[in-house]
Amino acid sequence: MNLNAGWASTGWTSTLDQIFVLVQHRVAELFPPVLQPWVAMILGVVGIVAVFPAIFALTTVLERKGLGRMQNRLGPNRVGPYGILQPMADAIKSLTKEDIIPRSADAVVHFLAPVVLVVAIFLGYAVLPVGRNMVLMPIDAGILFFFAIGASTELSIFMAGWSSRNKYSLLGAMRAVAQMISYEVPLLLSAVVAIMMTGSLSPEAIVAAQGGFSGVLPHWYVFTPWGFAGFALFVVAALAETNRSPFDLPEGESELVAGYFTEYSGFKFALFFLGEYLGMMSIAGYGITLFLGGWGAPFSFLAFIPSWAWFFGKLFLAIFFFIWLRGTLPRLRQDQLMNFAWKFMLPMSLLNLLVAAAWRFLGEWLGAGVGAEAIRWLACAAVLGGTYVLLGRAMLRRQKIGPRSYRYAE
Amino acid sequence: MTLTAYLIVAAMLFALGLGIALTRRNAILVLIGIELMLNAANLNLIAFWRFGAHAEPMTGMLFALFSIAVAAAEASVGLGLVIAWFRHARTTDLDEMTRMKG
Amino acid sequence: MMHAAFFLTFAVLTLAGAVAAALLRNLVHCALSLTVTFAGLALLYLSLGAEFVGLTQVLVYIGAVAILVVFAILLTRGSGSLPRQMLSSSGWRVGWLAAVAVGFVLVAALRDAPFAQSQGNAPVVSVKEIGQALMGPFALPLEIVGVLLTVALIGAVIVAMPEKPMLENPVLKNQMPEKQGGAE
Amino acid sequence: MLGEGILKGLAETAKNFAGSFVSEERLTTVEYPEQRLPQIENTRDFPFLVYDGDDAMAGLRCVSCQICEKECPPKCIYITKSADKKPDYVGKAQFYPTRFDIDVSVCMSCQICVEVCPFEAIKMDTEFELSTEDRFGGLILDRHKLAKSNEYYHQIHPTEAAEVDARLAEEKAKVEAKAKAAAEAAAAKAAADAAAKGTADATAKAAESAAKSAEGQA
Amino acid sequence: MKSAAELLDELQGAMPGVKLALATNPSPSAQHSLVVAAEDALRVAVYLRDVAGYDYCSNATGVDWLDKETTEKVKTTRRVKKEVDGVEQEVDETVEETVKRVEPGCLEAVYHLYSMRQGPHDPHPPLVLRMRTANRTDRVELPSLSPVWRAAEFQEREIFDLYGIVFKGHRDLRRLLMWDEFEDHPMRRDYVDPDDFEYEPTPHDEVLKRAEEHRAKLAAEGAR
Amino acid sequence: MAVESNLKIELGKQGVFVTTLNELYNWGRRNSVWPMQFGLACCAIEMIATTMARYDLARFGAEVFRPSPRQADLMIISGTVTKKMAPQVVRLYNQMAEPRYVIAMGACAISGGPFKQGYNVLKGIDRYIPVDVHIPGCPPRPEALIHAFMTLQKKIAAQPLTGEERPRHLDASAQGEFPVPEPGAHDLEPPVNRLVWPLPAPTVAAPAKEGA
Amino acid sequence: MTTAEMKSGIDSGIKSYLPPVIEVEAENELLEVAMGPHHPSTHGVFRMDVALDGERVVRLKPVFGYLHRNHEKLAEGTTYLASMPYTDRLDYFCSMTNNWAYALAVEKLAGLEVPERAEYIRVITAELTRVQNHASAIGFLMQEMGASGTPLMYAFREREKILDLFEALSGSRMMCNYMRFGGCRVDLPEGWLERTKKIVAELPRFIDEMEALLTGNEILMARAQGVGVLSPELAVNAGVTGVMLRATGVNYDVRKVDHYGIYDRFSFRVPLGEHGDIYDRYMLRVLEMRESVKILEQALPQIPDGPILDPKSKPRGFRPKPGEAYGRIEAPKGELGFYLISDGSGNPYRYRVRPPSLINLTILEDMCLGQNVADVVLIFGSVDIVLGEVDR
Repeated sequence: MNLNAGWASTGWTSTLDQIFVLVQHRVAELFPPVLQPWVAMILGVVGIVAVFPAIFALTTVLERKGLGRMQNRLGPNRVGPYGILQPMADAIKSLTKEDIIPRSADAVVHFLAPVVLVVAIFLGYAVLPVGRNMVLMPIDAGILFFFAIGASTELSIFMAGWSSRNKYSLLGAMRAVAQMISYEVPLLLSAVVAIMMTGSLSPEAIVAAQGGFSGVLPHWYVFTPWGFAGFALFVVAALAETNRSPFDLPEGESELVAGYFTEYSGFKFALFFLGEYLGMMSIAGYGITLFLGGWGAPFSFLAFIPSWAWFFGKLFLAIFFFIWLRGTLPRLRQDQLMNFAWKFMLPMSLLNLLVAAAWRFLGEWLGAGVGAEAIRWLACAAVLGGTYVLLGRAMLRRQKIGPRSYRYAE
Repeated sequence: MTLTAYLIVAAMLFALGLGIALTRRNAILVLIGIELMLNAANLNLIAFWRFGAHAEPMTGMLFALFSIAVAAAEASVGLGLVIAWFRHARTTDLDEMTRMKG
Repeated sequence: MMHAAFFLTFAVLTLAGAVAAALLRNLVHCALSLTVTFAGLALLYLSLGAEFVGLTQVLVYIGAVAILVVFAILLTRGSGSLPRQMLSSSGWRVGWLAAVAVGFVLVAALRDAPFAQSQGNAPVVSVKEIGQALMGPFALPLEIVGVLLTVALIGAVIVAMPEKPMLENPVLKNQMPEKQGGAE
Repeated sequence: MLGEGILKGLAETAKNFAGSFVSEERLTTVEYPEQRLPQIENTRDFPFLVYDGDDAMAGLRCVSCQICEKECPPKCIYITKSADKKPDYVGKAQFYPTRFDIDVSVCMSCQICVEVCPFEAIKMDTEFELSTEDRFGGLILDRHKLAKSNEYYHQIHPTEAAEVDARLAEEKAKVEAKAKAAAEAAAAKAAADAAAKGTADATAKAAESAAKSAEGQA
Repeated sequence: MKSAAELLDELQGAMPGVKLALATNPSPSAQHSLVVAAEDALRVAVYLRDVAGYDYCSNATGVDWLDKETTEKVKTTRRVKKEVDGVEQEVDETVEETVKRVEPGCLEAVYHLYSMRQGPHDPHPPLVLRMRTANRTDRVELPSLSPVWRAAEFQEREIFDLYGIVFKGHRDLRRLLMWDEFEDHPMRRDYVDPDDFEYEPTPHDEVLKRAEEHRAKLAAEGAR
Repeated sequence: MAVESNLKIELGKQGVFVTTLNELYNWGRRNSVWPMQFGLACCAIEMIATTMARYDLARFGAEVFRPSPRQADLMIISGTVTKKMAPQVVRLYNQMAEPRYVIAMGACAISGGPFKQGYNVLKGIDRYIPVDVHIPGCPPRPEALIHAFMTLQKKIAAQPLTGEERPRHLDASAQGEFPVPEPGAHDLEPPVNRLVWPLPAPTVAAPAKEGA
Repeated sequence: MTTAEMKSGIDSGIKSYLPPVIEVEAENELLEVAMGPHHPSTHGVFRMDVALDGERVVRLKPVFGYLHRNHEKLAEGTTYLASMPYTDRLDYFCSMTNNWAYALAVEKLAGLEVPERAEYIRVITAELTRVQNHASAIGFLMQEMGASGTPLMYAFREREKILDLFEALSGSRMMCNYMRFGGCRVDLPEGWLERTKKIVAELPRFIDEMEALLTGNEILMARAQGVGVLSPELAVNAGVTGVMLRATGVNYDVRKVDHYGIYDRFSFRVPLGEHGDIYDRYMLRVLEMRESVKILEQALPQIPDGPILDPKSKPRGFRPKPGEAYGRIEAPKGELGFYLISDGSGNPYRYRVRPPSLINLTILEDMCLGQNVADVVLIFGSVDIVLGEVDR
């Protein structure tokens, strides 16, 4: 747990910023030196296991209230003050509800599926920097770790669908897995630009690379053309990876009842619910790390606010964005979703890789200076924007869709 | 732990993989056996890299990476073949496949 | 001690998964126990300090190969328990005998083999170093692997390409580009 | 351009989201048990029986003619006619229901019983909070539960009730005029006639109750 | 559009020997109908659709006409041999007698046709086409007009389900509304409802009668 | 206003200062009643209207309409149950996980309502499955559904977890699966499940409650 | 086509319109799915037995009757008036138009006149009904598309306003039971016209909002355009009416054709589609709402004073002379007809509803075959049916 070298600020702001780290150190120091790293680790795990489910609980109620507001209504507000205890009631209900295992189901796999899902998703938080020096497992290949873990959640979804022995479940699971595999490619490729620019797979290094400010504006990757494109692609792919609207086919599919967890009830269903939201939050966390400066402040003069506050603030904004999309958009069809992944997302993210490389070399060739910067910026933006427009138009034309006009009879 | 321990694990894994590949009738299971054998080899590579004298510091590790890549390619082509065969013959049974030969 | 405990746990996990894959009758169960083996191996790699390889193992084997196997099983309608004689080939006794023999010989040989062995800490290899090695001395193998993967991808697509335009399988079919026309 | 429509839609929901904090147009929720929608005058739910005066059973306007029972489309009314008669508001001797049940688990709130009732005796209530755990006891309304005062009627349907009262008063006036004429004629004929006297008494009683209901309305 | 009577003439001209009749409707709506014999129905329908322009079949339904028993007093005049004034003569004699007649009932399929191609601003009454089965019990077959108008497909299935008319030539004649195991045709006027009058708190008329019967039946069962 | 303050006191008491496990359990399950996405007829539209902006059933935490019966707690029988549909309804009810509740919404669901004399209409769903709350009306207003929902919540709150009065799902001897009626040649077989339908003797007319 | 040509046509067989037959290679590998009767996607209780080849629908059989409430049988056993509240429960979104269609048929049967004021009230309530029905239909269609309720919520927000008007007028939100043979039951309450005018003036804003949310949305376009295509010939032959028919480009609106009520006093246009797909149906509903608003804007200021009921009409003892009549109107879902046979008694001898919802489903199979299974749900939703009317 070494302090970041670039961190020069002192006084109460830094204490507040590092408060959790300090607490962790103080507590660990109470133990014999052999156990200290373990105690620190366990404290970190406890922190993650306590904080993120709490945010999950908060998210469920915020989602319901937010959706409600978009739909001219209030949302849950009667259970506890402002409905804040709603998730507690839901949790008690879910925990005590009868757990049905269908007669024909494969009981062991049926039980393991939600457990595997939740464990895998929790593991994903191990390398997520939620604040300055606040990362549980500072490993070098952190981003790879996240993607590796993310890939294994597919297996649990398959297990859930297959073990239920219900054709809706199986079909839903197959769809979910196909969707997740397809969108993993653009997800990875869009993340690669940030890795490329930083030259590291470590989330901390990526955050650090976005740490500086030009004037008051930060050096976040999202403010570059390739970064913006990468971010947009990452968001879309993340929506699909986490089965959120408008890609929520596997579960909300109106012809497949409830997809792969149709046969789940009670506690196991709650675990799926938890896993889904935790997955959404973790992928949002990585999006923030990769493109939105992680725990960095958006303006230089706001840097006194603790880093973890910025991280969680951004996380809540991201969650709100997910909710906002859910409140607005209808759902795509499976084949359209696949088409979109392979014919739009993939070429765009490949192009974005090239543009990112070009950006790098253009920077070297053109040298510094406002003019050179502007040329580089405009050139990259033009290539990306132009391709976006052309590719989009081609997609619409191929599917023969577009606005229509209508005639009238008197 | 010693190198030998890892190598013994790898050897046992290899033997198991071989056993699966030799005894199972289902083509997919045979592929699984082959994958296990490849993995055993990988474990060897890594173990030797870890405990070996480091003349070439990364060779073993990189070799394992290449091996993983090749194994992935093998798996995809192999399973593709199995599916294609299944579509043709409606079976994944190797015994029956050989019976249909000719 | 700690290390030994970890090693034993991971080794048992790996081998148990492999044994289950060898003995279980339900193909999907076999595939799932195979993933246990893969996960155990990844943990072994991590315990050996090969972080990058371990993670790649998870990404490739659990994230891709295991899913592929599972899909292949479902596509060939192989899920569900099958009777033993449907699973084992005619000469399964001989097969196991051969496998056990090979295993025995290998283990016996390894037990006494005098390997030169450094007992130091694991060499620390950063991802950057791996990347530089791949781009430097190992550039050619990397290219070859790249070509191999491309060829394999194309080959797999061609092999799996249906004779008719529509695959029976919903998942693969959806990746087919053409949209169906409306009913006339 | 791809995504334009989606952005437009996002703007629309954002407008509603933000609007829900400032404008009532965009937050239409009425928090039911505490807040209630303004009562709409014509609202109908289940029928009730109107009575005049204080005694619910004595003041029932229903004369047990059983027209509503016959006309009720789902046949959810059950009436037993009394053996004896009692005078109604104009003083005419009428039957009354010894039993008047409405099965609200069948009633479809169609208001046809009200339309066909020639005696303004059955009207539509606005009470809807009738949910109950008791299937067999809770859903059959007998005449005690059904009987509600004319004042209550004025409360829930003021305009309609006023019209009904006016109509009844007019009818009564007509009857009274007739009775008066008859009484005068009778008085001219004979000094004391017990039957005529009885009628006059009954008329007086009815007039009293009408006056009371008029007060209630005021 | 032509009126039903004009169409009758036209059809008889175009298809000599076609069995058609006009059924007048005395109500103010004056929607008269053509009654067509079952064997001629299909070609009449095709003519109506393709030549007369009735390309749109709005409504198809069944009607059940029960056997009607009529009693009327008939005055018959017969020639009887009578002894009049001692001489046997043939005399006309008028006798009044009561005749009981059973008019056989039938099941009827009624189609209401309009024309869409006639132009949108031309109001015309529907052309009503009727077909009748021979009786209500065993000869209940009619030709299906659903090959001519797809619109009749579900409606004929419904008629089959509820009235029991069997439509020959229908591509998928199954029950539409009731379950497949059901055996009755509930829209027939002599259909008897299943007995489920356990709880009737406000019964009258027929329901009261049946509820009492049900109670008596249950009491008898209980006594046994 | 009294209602509001009472409710708040009650919520505060049970939500924040929980005293017993019993209360906590009942508090949890009554405040998280997820209905099944299941509509039958006219009343279904009013049920939908209840979840819409003006009435907003979501305020009670009950807008989570689950498409799968496994995850739902409450089945709102909203509309006419026909004899063709009744087996499906019973089957769906059987698929639900305990604790499960049933609201019979509207006249048709309670007794067949205006259609009760029809040959294909079931005279009340309580002939096959137990119903917790009945709402008369045709269709009941959305507020009436909310009222029924609160009646159900009150019922849950009052349930002790032990003893004779304990809810069905805590009673091992209680019936878990209910027999599904079979479509017969003239009617459903059996026409009524006597174990659920507690009418002791067939009544032609309910006893008059004179002077009640 | 001349008569002679036609005759040869008769001899050589009948030109029928049948659903396409889809060839399947491996019959035994089809996946048989029963969608419904309880299914999140069906509007109520309806079942489709679908056979899938992969995701492609190769066979589809609709199964009805899960809401068969014996409306016709009950009506034949009761008086004419007592059936009026039952018509409310046919298409429970549009009780006003149902009332009107039944009243129209009885008026034809008994020869009743409708006073002018009542005609105006009928037009106003019918057009309000059309607006709220179309808005809800769009909302439900989007629900099928997975739009988490927002369009439906907006639609119901407006619908509540219109239902308030209906409640103020007739006493009930949904089951109005408002029209009578030869007029309407009660006159407009005080202030009703002003409130209606205000609400009608706000309707265009709501339609704009709905359009901003949906019309240009690429996901909607991708899912709706070119899906569920219906040809005009098949539509006419299969008796499809309403928006479904006009989306194929056939100009047939009973309001224009039959000139019933007083519709020829108002200037309004009939929007027509070209492709006959889901998107056209969606857009036509939007455009028809705008036309309905136009009619309302004309009708509201013109409404005259006067009686609202034909004096010949009476609530009890209504016995039309023997005869029969078929009356139809343009209900929001299509052509709603009532066929009545009177035998001179107080009960109709035959009472038949011509339900647009049922007949519009005739071509469900044709539209769905060969399509993706996910589209079946959308196609079904775009037909806009109400099961109460389908099964009656």
